Amino acid sequence: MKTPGKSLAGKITAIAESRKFSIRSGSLPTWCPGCGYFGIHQGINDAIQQTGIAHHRVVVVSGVGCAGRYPFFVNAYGFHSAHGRALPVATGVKTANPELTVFAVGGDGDGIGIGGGHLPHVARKDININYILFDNSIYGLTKGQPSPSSPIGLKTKASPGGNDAAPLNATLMALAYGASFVARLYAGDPRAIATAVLEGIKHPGFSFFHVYTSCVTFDKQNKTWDHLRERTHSLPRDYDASDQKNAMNLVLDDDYAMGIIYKKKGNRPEDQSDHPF
Amino acid sequence: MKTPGKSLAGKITAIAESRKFSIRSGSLPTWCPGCGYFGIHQGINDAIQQTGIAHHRVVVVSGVGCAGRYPFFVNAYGFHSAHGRALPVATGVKTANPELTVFAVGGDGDGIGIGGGHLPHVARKDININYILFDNSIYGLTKGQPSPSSPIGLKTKASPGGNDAAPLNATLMALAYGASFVARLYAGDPRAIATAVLEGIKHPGFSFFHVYTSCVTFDKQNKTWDHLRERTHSLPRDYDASDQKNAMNLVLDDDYAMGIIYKKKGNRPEDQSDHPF
Amino acid sequence: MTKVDMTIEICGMSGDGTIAAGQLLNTALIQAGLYLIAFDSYPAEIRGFGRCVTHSRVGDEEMLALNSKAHVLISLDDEQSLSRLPFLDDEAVILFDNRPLSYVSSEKTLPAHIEPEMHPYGIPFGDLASEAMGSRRGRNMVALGGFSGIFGLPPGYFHNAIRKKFGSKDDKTVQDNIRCFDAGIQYALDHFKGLPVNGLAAQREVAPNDRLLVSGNEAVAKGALAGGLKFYYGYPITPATPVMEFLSRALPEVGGAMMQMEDEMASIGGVLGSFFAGRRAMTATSGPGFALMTELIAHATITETPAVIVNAQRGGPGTGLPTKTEQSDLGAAVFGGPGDSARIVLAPANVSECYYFTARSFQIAEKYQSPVILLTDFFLHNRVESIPEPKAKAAEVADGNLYPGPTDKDPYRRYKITDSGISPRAIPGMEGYIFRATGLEHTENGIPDYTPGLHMNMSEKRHRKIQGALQDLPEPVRFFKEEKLDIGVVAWGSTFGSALEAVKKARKEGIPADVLKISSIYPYHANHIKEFMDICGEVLIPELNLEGQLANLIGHLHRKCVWRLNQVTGVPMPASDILARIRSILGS
Amino acid sequence: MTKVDMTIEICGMSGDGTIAAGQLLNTALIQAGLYLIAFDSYPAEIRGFGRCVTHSRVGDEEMLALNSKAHVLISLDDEQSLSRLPFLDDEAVILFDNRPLSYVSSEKTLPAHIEPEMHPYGIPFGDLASEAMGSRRGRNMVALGGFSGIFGLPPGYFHNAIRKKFGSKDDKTVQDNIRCFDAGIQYALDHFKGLPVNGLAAQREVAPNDRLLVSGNEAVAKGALAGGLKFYYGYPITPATPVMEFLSRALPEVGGAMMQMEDEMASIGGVLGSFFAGRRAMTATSGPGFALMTELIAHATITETPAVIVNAQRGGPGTGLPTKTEQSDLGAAVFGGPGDSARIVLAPANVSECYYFTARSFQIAEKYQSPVILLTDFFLHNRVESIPEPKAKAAEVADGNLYPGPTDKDPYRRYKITDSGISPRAIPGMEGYIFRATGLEHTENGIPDYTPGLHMNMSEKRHRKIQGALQDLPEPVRFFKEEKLDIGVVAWGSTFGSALEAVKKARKEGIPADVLKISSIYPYHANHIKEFMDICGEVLIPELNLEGQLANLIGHLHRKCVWRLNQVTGVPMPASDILARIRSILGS
Ligand SMILES: Cc1ncc(C[n+]2csc(CCOP(=O)(O)OP(=O)(O)O)c2C)c(N)n1
Ligand SMILES: Cc1ncc(C[n+]2csc(CCOP(=O)(O)OP(=O)(O)O)c2C)c(N)n1
Ligand code: SF4
Ligand code: SF4
Ligand SMILES: [Mg+2]
Ligand SMILES: [Mg+2]
Repeated sequence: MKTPGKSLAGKITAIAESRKFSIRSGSLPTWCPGCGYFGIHQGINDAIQQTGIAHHRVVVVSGVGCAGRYPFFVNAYGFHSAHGRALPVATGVKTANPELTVFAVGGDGDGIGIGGGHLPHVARKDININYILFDNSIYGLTKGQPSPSSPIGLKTKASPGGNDAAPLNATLMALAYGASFVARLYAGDPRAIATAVLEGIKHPGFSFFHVYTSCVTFDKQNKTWDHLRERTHSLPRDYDASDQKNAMNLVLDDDYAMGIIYKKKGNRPEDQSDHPF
Repeated sequence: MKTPGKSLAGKITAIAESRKFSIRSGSLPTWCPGCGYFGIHQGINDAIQQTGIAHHRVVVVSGVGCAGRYPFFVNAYGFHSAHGRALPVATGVKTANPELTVFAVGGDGDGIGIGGGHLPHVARKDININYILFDNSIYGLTKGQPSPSSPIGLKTKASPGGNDAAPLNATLMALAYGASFVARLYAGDPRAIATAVLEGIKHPGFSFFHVYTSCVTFDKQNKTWDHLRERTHSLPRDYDASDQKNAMNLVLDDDYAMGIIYKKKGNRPEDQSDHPF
Repeated sequence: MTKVDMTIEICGMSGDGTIAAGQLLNTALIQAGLYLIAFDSYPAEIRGFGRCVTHSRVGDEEMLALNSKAHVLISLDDEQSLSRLPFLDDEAVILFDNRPLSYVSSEKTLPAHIEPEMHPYGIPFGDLASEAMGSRRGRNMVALGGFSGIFGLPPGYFHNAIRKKFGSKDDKTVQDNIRCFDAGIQYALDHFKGLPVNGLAAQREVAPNDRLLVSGNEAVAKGALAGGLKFYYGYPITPATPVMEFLSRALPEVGGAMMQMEDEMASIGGVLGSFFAGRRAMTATSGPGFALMTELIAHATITETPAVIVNAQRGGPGTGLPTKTEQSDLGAAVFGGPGDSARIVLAPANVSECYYFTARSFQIAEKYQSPVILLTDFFLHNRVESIPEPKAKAAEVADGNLYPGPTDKDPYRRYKITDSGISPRAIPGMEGYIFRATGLEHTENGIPDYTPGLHMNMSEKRHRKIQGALQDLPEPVRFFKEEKLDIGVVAWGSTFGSALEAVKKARKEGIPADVLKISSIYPYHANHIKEFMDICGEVLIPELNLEGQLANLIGHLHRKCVWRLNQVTGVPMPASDILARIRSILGS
Repeated sequence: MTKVDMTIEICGMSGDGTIAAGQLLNTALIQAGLYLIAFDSYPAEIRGFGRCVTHSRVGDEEMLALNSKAHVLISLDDEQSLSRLPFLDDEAVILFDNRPLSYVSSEKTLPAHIEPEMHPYGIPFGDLASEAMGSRRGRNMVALGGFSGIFGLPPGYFHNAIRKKFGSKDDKTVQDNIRCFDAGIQYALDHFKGLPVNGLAAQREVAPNDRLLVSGNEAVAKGALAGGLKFYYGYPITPATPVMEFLSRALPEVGGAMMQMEDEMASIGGVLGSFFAGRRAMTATSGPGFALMTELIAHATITETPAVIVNAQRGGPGTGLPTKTEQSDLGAAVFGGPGDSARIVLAPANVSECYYFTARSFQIAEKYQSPVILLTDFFLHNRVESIPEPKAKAAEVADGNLYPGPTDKDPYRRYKITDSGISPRAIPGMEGYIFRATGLEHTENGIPDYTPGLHMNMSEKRHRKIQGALQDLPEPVRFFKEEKLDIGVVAWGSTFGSALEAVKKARKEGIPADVLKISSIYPYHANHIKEFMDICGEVLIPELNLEGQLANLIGHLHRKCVWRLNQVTGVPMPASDILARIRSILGS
């Protein structure tokens, strides 16, 4: 069976070879074939391409994990920080030079496990960075332990009797922290990722992207391509993304509605002006 | 003017002197006269008294801050840990010996600032500890800097132009983390604190108590006794505390409704049995 | 009978079954009564495309270190194996597939590069496997068969090994593998002359074998269990993760639990909470995680809370080289904590010590009410040794507490200043001994107090206590008897084996040399070490770190400058490099 | 004219205006052309019930340390002041309230305890204040007036000081305070004979005074601003908080910002991000916060990202003694990081150095692409000294970067291995130099790579770079000229002043002694230090930590054991203790 990840990987290699995307760095991704990260990669790259920002004005800060390797694969300045520390470093980069377009990226372990103490504060300070959480609900790089978003019952080498802690919902958390822009996305839909990221880059405050993705190597039970493909769907047509309460209720009711879940109206108008992305 | 804190302090001293409360330790609280912590102190002590648990089976783990000093003032085993680390230490105590009744206490800086990375995980693992957050929206012990729950505009020596980050809402956060018992309380109402803590002690999972309190020394603007007294009020009569969504909506609408906001029904029935508190 | 000391490498691409073949080989070899040390290397990337090499050194006495030259290379992938050629003995035996798939270009095959003095044995691994089990996947087994035939190892050893490994799967797997193996052995016997080749001397009387194959990971985990571990709090990190994974299965069986935490601060927090509540607990990590524990470890020194922390060192600094070995966290372990925060630091030097030191550390942590840090490393954790089944004695792991007695009750002083520095420790649940542990300086009763004299007295008490622990910590060990040495090598951790091997060789060359193995890094046996150094003309301290962290710590004990040999290559230190350094220091 | 060296203490309960009176006294004294060092102590608890003592030492040459005996005690609260009696000079002058409120029992008044050789001056502080301003609150001013009258200091100095301090409040406050002060002076002149008392010799010609009163906190903050600081990321912690608070006001004025973070990991993360993006940034903390920065500081050594980190040491370990001084984080600063993570560590020894070292550290951090740790301490931060207005020169704080040139572009190698170890640093926004900083070992291009030789080369490059920084770091300084010394005292940080003072006294006693001040803790000037030690019969290293952390680091440079003097009392080391130790070592 061809997983979306496999076909994406193929597509990306083709694109790279055609050299259309100067946004790709010289290093080929070291991710496993079929990994959902290829789709996220393409989505982000597309968005950056579309903004037309010069690549040397883009900085990608990452934590540690398979997701943390992303900066090596994109043609931008990168800071591969320590496990869980992408957000504070990105905060430093952005405050020091607001002219730069700053991304933070990392896995679920990185972002809501070890680094989970930082997200509330970037959100409440509304720092203008774009944080993309690659959520495969597993610790990929360390070979498959449960992560804070793993479901109850997940069996791994570190949870032989099944994971016994309830999963955290990063989208709900970001909303509870008061993040001013929250999107939930699916790695199998790079186009939607690109659209949302483009919107987020333009958003003059903190933008949070919770991307559901698949670790094909260590997760055969939960966030498999099959499950994700089956379950994810778009937000309701008439969905109003400007209301925080509405957004939280949606998220409590539906784990798989994808799209821009919340966008605060008119926040920080002083930033709306001619500020670079 | 006699603040509730001042009169509470007086009451407590009187009680201590009458030696009715063996739950008080030999050390008199080092808190400032009028500090809201006296009320919380009385509330917790009352609750422990009422359970009738032997004091040597109670462990109070704290972080660092004025609130962190609480273990010295209560007649129970105590662990005054490092700033922000009360919850992991309490987790170790409780898993190692489930026979013990375990409290974790700390301030807002301690609990949702530096230690904010731990709360989600104690909540999702539903560790049977009682965590009391003394939220005065200020860093008391370090003499008055803004905390993560300080309002925008708060002027302090560290925010001379006014605090510019939005406050976090610890009650909302605990709910978003899936905590199975969440109460919001007011330091000026020790009786309500005692009632809720008693309930929480009996609750066979994680119990979170968000206590609004006043730092009379460093906060003259925000959580003053006057403000708190004016604004706090009970939950609506017909309030249903068993519904998470309902609870979040209430919290989004009303910052000052006090009481048991959420109590998950029937969680971990195996613990309901003859487990000690 | 010639002495056996043979190093066998199997090299292939991921997917070739290289690691599995190595495991079977090791299991078979110890059945032949041989001692063994083995260490695999494989790609660092998850997707795992890359070279896998197993390295097994066997002999008829305890094997101390890996060998920098292999005597036998079994190639499962010629392109990958080419890179191993520089690391082969001049007369190495090479097993390779002489009918590889057609797409391998001829200049990339191994035979095109083999030196004339070497002994190539071509066997059609793939074709024989296809015949035997209908798939080329059994190539690794055919290769093992070839090896067995060439060196005259009884096939039964391998058959047993295969059954042991695959026994849990269906019988067909076992039979397929045995058939492939047998095809390999048959081919060798049919096609090659002068078998068995010398070197393994495997025909000799097999000694009753009471030894097991144990990895450092297993030894740490089992040692902890033997030491009464009940709770493990951890966070995944290479190379410590397998300890946590092992214990997640084993602890529930003893009524304990493994709890995965949100980060390493939480891990050490859980350990402190558990010990505070009177239950033995542990965590294992490596450099980055250890760094995050800095605050709470220092905090534990002032609250006098026991803790056991394994720091499985890997290449540093920062995220460093997660899959490479190094000994560069000694400074952080000993001096890392702010304040006068002395703690106990031990360094096992081999798999047995991984077991025994871990087991013992719980008692020591309790008795001295101190964090105990076990400085292991990637090489120790991932290597396999043939060792007698380790079993800690009850006395070695007995309750290490000095509990308060009834006379202590009124008033009970948790932090009583004693001559030994050890105060009577109570735990929650004990009636009449309520106290508070605090990271603030405190009175004997545990109440915060900053009086000048008090802090001085308490600091000295804690210092006395840690220094006093020396009496219970493993002493330095030397190996020979001379009263004067031209050179003494002082070594610690996984580099010790190489040092001892180098010294043995130097002695054969007539150089009066000895090794001093340091197991207690802090506190350390200054007198012992000095006595040893005093009889040495020169002192050499080889370490897998750049600046010489042990040398910095104890070098001052020598009357002149100590020599250092520092490598940070990510690989274990070759005994040959130490030998070369010994020779050059002595100008011979 | 006699030399001036007088120590004045004011002692009271919180609420008595003790600290304010001390500040006015200091401001007045430096107008008299005197040099000054001052340090207050007050209760650790927030609610602040307790004893406040100000300590001001003045003289006509640079004052190096506090004095363990005071010559003048101004008592605002007799009960509190009783505890100061043991610390008074035998012939001390004591000012006290001779008409205290009736509820003070007579055996608790000061006069009941004054030794016969002392000189008591009773003044009705409270009553005079009531008369002058209608409230006893002005008692502290009356006391200052008394002091001024007794020692013949011109009242104008105090009037100026009062105006300076209260000028921003309404004029009434100023007038009230001046009236109280004047009442005190008048009372003294009316009631006491033989004024002015000798000791302050304040009648002498006043030198044009270019000196300011500056605290260590201010000096660090202003030094940072002079060094081009733009962003401060911090988390409150004693004693570093005032730096953050000062900068929260000052940075917006230079287009920068102070950002309070959620913890110290975030603080150092912000600093690294900012420097990575090309802007100067800093954080300040003490032991517990520094411990939390361990991982990212080590990470910065391998990504070669500049950073400036102030570790304002306080009593440790753990939460320790937050309001007491200590020098026990040297080990953590130098060795704290896992892996070979050498970084630059500097220790200012007085308020001026707090300014200049901080200012300079930004350039050094950039040039050597390394974290620079400034080891200050509670005493340094909170003391006040009279110093010439500090002004860093442009050259001292100029851009320290080696930027890549156009020829570096293709391919640009961020981590190029050079002789100096310094590679050309690009920053985001520069076109054509895209690279990634990573905590993994990496190639010259910044791509992760674990090849053995590469890690060795990169480790050596980083090592060379840090060692090479010595050329730009402050050298050890000695003070006298002898070519042979009976004893050399090697000192660092805030203990240096006491050491120099002790040595000066020893020399007066005829002991050939000198001090070596060590400012660069790591890397350190081994040759300089050794040269100095070589001419010393004995070497003494006094430190405010238990084990002798500097002695552990550099003690091996001496041909024999160095002597240590270790105190962890939370208070600055008295020069008299060092002097006593010098005498005892030399057996005199
Ligand atoms: C302080 C620290 N602890 C642990 C590790 C080991 N580690 C590396 S990545 C990782 C987790 C990876 O999971 P996730 O963040 O979900 O990323 P993924 O690999 O799934 O993309 C861990 C535990 C580390 N590098 N540093
Ligand atoms: C790692 C670390 N950082 C900083 C501090 C200093 N510190 C002590 S208490 C405190 C904050 C106190 O505020 P909060 O937690 O709200 O408690 P409160 O004093 O208001 O009760 C801080 C920053 C510390 N002790 N340890
Ligand atoms: S291990 Fe999982 S997350 Fe990591 S690269 Fe492979 S598939 Fe992706
Ligand atoms: S400083 Fe504030 S929080 Fe602390 S004891 Fe005083 S009033 Fe209470
Ligand atoms: Mg993940
Ligand atoms: Mg607070």
